[in-house]
Amino acid sequence: MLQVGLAHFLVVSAILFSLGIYGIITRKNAVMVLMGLELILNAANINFVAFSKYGNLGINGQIVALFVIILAAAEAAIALAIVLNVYKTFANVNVDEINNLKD
Amino acid sequence: MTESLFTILSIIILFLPLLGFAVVLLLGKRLPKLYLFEIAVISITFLLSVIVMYFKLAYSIDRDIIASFNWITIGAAPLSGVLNIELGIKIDNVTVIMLFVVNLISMLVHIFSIEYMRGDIRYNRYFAYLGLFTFSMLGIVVTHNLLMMYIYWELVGLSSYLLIGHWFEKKSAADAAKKAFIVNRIGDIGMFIGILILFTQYKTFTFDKIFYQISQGNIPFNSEAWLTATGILIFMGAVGKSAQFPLHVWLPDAMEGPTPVSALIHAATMVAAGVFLVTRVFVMLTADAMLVIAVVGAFTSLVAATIALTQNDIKKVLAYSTVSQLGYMIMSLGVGAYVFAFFHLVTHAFFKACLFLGSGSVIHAMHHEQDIRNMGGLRKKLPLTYATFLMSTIAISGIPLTSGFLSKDGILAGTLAFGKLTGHWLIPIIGFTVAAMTAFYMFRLVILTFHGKPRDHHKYDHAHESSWVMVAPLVVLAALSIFIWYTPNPLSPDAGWFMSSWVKTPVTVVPENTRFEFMQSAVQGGESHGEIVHSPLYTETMHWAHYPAMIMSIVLAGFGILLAFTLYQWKKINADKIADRIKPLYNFSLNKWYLDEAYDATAISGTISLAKILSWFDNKIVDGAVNGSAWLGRFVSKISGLFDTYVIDGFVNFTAFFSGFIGFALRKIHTGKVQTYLVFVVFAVIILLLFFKPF
Amino acid sequence: MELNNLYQSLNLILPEIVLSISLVVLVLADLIFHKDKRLIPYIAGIGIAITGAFVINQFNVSGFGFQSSTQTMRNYGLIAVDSFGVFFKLIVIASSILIVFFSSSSGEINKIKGRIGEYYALIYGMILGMFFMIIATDLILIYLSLELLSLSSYVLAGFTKLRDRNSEASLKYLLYGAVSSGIMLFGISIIYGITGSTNLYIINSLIQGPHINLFTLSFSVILILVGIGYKISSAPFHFWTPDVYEGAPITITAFLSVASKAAGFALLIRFVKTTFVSYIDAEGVWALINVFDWQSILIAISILTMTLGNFSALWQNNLKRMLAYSSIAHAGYILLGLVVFTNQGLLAILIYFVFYLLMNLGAFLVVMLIANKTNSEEIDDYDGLGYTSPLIGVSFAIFLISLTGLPPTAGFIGKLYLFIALVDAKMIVVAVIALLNSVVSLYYYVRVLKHMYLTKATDYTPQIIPSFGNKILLLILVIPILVFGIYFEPIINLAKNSLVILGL
Amino acid sequence: MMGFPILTFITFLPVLGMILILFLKKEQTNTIKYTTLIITALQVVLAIILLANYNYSAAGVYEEKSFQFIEKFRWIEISGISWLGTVKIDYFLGVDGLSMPMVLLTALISFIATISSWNINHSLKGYFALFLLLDTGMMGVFVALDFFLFYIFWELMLLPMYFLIGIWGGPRKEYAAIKFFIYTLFGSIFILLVMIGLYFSATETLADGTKVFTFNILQLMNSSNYTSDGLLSPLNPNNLRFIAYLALFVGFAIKIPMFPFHTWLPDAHVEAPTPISVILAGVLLKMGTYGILRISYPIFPDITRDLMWWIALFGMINIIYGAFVALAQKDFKKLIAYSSVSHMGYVLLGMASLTTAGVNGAIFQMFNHGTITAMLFLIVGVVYDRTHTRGIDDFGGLATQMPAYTGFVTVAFFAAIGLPGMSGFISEALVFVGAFGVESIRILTILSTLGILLGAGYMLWTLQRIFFGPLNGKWSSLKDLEFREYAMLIPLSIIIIFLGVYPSAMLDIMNTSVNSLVNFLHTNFTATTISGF
Repeated sequence: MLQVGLAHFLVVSAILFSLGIYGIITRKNAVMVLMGLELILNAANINFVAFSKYGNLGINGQIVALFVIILAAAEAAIALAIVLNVYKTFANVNVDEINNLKD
Repeated sequence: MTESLFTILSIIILFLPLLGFAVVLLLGKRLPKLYLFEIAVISITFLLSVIVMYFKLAYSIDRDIIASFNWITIGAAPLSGVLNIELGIKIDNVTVIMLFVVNLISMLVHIFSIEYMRGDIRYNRYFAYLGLFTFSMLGIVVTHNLLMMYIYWELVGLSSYLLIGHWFEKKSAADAAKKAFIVNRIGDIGMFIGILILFTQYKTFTFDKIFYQISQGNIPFNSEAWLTATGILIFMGAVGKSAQFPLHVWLPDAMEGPTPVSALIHAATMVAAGVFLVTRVFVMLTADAMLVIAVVGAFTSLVAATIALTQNDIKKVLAYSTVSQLGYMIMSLGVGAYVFAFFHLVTHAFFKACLFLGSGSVIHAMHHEQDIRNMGGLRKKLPLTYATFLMSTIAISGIPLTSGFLSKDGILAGTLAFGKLTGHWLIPIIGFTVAAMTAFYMFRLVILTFHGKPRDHHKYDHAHESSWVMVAPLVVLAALSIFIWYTPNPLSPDAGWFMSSWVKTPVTVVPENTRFEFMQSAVQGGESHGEIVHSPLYTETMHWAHYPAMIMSIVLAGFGILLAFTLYQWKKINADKIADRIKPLYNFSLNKWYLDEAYDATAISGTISLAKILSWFDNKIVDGAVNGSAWLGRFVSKISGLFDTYVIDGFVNFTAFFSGFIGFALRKIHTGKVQTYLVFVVFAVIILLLFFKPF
Repeated sequence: MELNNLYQSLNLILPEIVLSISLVVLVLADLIFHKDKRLIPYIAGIGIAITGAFVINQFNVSGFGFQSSTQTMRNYGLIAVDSFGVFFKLIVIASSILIVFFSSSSGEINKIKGRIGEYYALIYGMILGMFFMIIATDLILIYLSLELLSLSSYVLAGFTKLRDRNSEASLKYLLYGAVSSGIMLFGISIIYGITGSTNLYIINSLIQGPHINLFTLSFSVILILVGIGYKISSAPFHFWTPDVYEGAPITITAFLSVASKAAGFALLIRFVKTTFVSYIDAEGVWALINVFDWQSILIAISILTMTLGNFSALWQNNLKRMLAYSSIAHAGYILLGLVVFTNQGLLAILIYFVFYLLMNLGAFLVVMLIANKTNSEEIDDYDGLGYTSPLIGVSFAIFLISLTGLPPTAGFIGKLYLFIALVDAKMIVVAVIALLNSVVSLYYYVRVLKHMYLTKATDYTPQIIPSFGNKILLLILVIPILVFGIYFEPIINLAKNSLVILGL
Repeated sequence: MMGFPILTFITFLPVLGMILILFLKKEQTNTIKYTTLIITALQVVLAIILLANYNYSAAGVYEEKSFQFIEKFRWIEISGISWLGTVKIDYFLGVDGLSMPMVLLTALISFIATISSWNINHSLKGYFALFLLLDTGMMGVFVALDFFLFYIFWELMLLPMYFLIGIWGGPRKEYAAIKFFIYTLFGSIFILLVMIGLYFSATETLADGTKVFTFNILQLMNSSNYTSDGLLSPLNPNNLRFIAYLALFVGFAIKIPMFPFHTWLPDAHVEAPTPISVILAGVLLKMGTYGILRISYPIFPDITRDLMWWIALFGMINIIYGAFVALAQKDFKKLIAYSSVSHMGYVLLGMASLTTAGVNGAIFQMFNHGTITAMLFLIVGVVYDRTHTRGIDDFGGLATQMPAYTGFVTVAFFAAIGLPGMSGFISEALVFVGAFGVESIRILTILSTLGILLGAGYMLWTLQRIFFGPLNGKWSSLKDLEFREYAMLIPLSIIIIFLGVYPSAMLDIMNTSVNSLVNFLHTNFTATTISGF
């Protein structure tokens, strides 16, 4: 029987982080990029909770995770508002097509 | 006459012409008659110099008058000590004689010019420049130190520049002026370095102090070779001013100036300055240096004489004759015949001035015709000019009863003795050859100009004798070509006052082992005014040389004259045919040994090319590194032979270009796509991790 | 005990509390005066001014706040109030007040008068974020304050919605910022795992122990550096800067370039100083704990930042974009003060920030005034402006010369102190590189002068006559630059008294 | 007299004028011009007062008490930072024999340049305001004795110069101006670095006995003031004095300008308006050599002694290279610009000798080059104003048309050639005398004499091409000099000739100081003086 330990959580978190980065870099749609961002934040959350649990560090880590979740929500709200604004302006939300500002 | 009076008078003599210059230059435009002021000034100067000479020679013949003051004082530093730069004057016999000669000729030239230059657009300015020139020349004569000598040396250069270029509208005149100045500067650099050596060693420019130190065995950098070098370097100044080979090329060109100017500066004064300089430093010349000087002088006299043989411009013949005679003087100094050199300087000044002024008279009469092939028969039209001209020609050819005979004979005897004593026989051989050639080309000139039939009738018909203002100077100068002024014995100058009491060979101060053996001497009299006591050997040899030299010079001169008459007067032999027969030699002579062409092809064009190359280098390379791309383009075009444009600015510009290029390249990574930026972030993290691993 | 602690801690965050109250007042006022919003800027300004008064009042206060009683180890807190923090807060306050003034005369902002209340509320949000960033000593508080600052600025970057580029700037800022802070959070989570704490002081004492996995630590520190680097826009995390600066309203650009950057630097300095320095010797040299090669990494980043900034600025034709690159380059210079790890370097940073505030805001003010009239920030539109608008031209010239760092302007003194710090630390090569960089920077600054003065004015050259208030504003910025360029004693004395970073 | 802060006045008078001008209206062109003229004239008067009260036997150089007209008070003082000690910057002005000639020169040239500025025809207000600011910068450099103050003044003149060339210059003015600006800034960053390095290497003992780091140039010259571990302290075995010297030298060399850093000069000269060329050649170039004499030499005598051959080498290259390049120029102004390169080479050569004669000659040459080249540029300006061309080959025969002008040209040209009777000769001769006396650089000196020849070559060639020969028909209606031009050229000619005849008038001013400097260079910072610490 596989014993689930700290290492497993960390692996999952690392995979999530990498997927997040991958998503951010490859997705064209701004919303999908934001999804990638959520993956990164959640990877961090998993770390916090896992360390907190397995490192006998009290509940600090878990509280941090809560903070992050709330913050992610706030960020998502603002982000979607901005994306909406962009959609109004450019009629699309493809991040690689919004490149008027450059050298 | 007290010393201070001498001093004051000399200073007045020196500065009067400068006053004339300043006044005439500044006010000349307003007052057209102002040139008379200059003439008055120069006449007074002349009178004063006669007084000074008289009192000096009559009453204090053995005593030199020296007056000096500190001009610049700097120093008290470890390496240099206190440096006092003195200015001062030294009045000795040589000086007073020179004062007389310079002022006399200057005055005569002034007078001559009144008529000759009449109608010139810059009439007053011409006289102003003459004043400046006289001032400069007098400065050289009276100075007691090398620095002041150099200062006036350069001022002579300046005034000759102004005088030669008087008719600057003519390109040839402007060219000649520039050439004179620059060629002189080449010699001056040598002289300047020589002065630097002396100053570095002795911390003074004053002749007597330097000579005293040398006589005490203190020689530059403790090396006899340096002493020799110093002598030769200072002599280089004379090479330039006295138009010695290879720097003689300026003098013939300088004939572009007004003819009286030629008489003044190219016969009597400026060119004599070089000889005068060598007489001043004579005592510090080593045997090697003297040999060099003798050889240069001899060679110059030969070169110039050969060129003079074929020239057709009346002034060019005289110019080369001057060069040749200067070579004589230099040679004479080189062989140790100091007194004869100076003697020749004086006699030559008079008869050559007479010749130049005479030629001026001819040119004036012929309405600025200078080619002797277009003259002829002028004897009848210009009797006085002819007479004086002939007198001077006889003198320069070295016919007895003339001053020229006395001085020239002495020089030849000196060379002969030198040849016997040292084995350098070539020098006397050249000396005698040149004597013959001189007689030949001078009579060729006289015959072609004054004898025979007129070849240009139109001009001949309009020719007439010049007014007395022009003729009087000729007469005075011609008269001075007669022996009687110098010695009662027409065959030997030794008995004359000039040789026996006025001018004496000074004691050499160089270390014993660097002198010629025959110059071994003991000091008699004062330090600076001792009298050389030649070794018995030298005295004997001089004695031995006297009559052979005299006879030979008379014979050779006679031969030259005869040849001239045969060829040009009686036309027994067709001169043109001979010329054709020896065409290459003839052309070589006619074209002045192709020296000008050689200089043009080497030194001048070399300098200009180097200048152009460096300029290109400056633009393209030094500055070009900033304008790099452009530089590359031009570099390629340069290779393909289109390098008419520009290199140093290149480096600077290349840098600028390079900076700009970086900026430009950086724009490429700034795509405006936010994902690209984030990729960079990820890469940055990875790179940082790789490079900044923990310790 | 707990309550007492809390009370004391609240005392320490009085400015922040005042600011929050002002925020509430502002929002209420916005709701009350929803017809006529003329009063809003005044309220905003007064709020900031009062906060400023409280900040000044804090000058001699120092202490830790919000200690946790459960901690077994030495008892530091979430925040540390010290003179260093106060100094940076003053920088923020000063720039905020100026931004309020800027905003009231900015053409862009005046077009969105209806939403002016939100605008100032968001600025308050930024200020609050910055304040906490400056005093935070706990990674979580750092993250939270960073997010607070960021979220407000994302919105502000695209707030005016007048042009396409506003939205674009907003979006780019959002994505870049969010990702950076996400990465930073991941780094924080790892550090938490290694040390078991998020408190900087505790981390500091832990990493001096032997059982630290250095690779993991470096990894996490680099991830955190991404977040901070983004905030101070140092290379290679600067890419957002030019785009956002160009796209955002000028007032916000100016605010970001000074206040936000100052807060970022305060954060970076405090983070490095409290976490990685074991002690400070009598000479003022900081002894780094041997776990992470901060010096090399910062030198590399600093040189890279200034070089990239300067060279990229060379060919920019948009003034805001050029100033963006210029501010990147200045971040590079300021980092130099940190890399020497001495109090002397810290002093240089503080001094530099004062002068940077004056000259950079000044430059943006001029750009704004010109843009108000011409609606353009293109360099070609500046041709001949020096002749038609002398005051603007001369002031701009002085700002730019000061940015270059030529005497007798304050910018020179700022640079001088940086180089003094470098030479004192015997980092000559770095100093030479920095100086060469400032030669490069001369080119693009002078390029503006070239357009303003070396091109003749034509009939189409606009004439810009600033309003009386703007003239005063310009003079407020110009005169200190010249005065401090010659007599800089007061600033040095101020900075000298602000060197205390609590800890150890 | 001593109570009156005359140096402050002479330095900041132009700033006062600038402020006055800024309050004038743009249209009051004559008032602006006359204000400037009066200000610069007052400066000349002050300079003459200075000269009248000047003590010829006070040395200065490294000894504070023998400096004259000292004004010294604390400018910046920050105390109590433990790891820094006291930060102390003095406002410290004073003159000695090294700076006095330069002060005179600056006052004179500024005055002449003001007259020459009379026909500037647009944006007068800006022009004269910047002009006066530039004046202050130049004057300040020559009177400052605190390195920091020196540097401030040094940089102060960059910006006005940029604008003066860039706005009122010729066709390629923008290129020339930015090139000048960047080039000189590039040089001055090295000066800045060395300044900071020195600051940390030497201390000054205050009246109360405490030791503080110092920017005081005189204190930096005292080898016993150096700390044992200072970066640039001779006591530190790993010191960087050599590199610092090179850096400082490059900084100053760019201003001189020394090959290969000279290429900004032809561009700047050619594009600048005449008065600015005059200032540039007359005063600015001297700041480089003055800086070397005032700062590099006495603070680093050890390195100076080691490097004298190299300095002489570059002097020689400057002389010969500049002359050759001048020879190839077709633009009158560019030719004069390169002749400046050549003439500044003499200054370098003289300085390199480290002898009294050489250094006296160098400073005297600085002064003379200032007057002579100013005159040359004025001359170019005269003909350019009339014809709007500077191509040497475009002219010909102007002597007939403009005799008075040609007279002044002849004076200036021959002065530049180094004709005796004019000031240039004395200084060049002293330089050669000094340099030749030093065995190690004798060969270089001999090579340098080639410059005398080449100088005559390009000058006379130019004289001939422009003024002699037949008159080019195009120019048959040119007017000769007018009153204003006489007013500029006559004083300069008089000074040139006066100093050529009576050089002691100037040499006596500098002699005592130069002696002191040369002594100092040979005896200080040697192994013995340092180990005595």
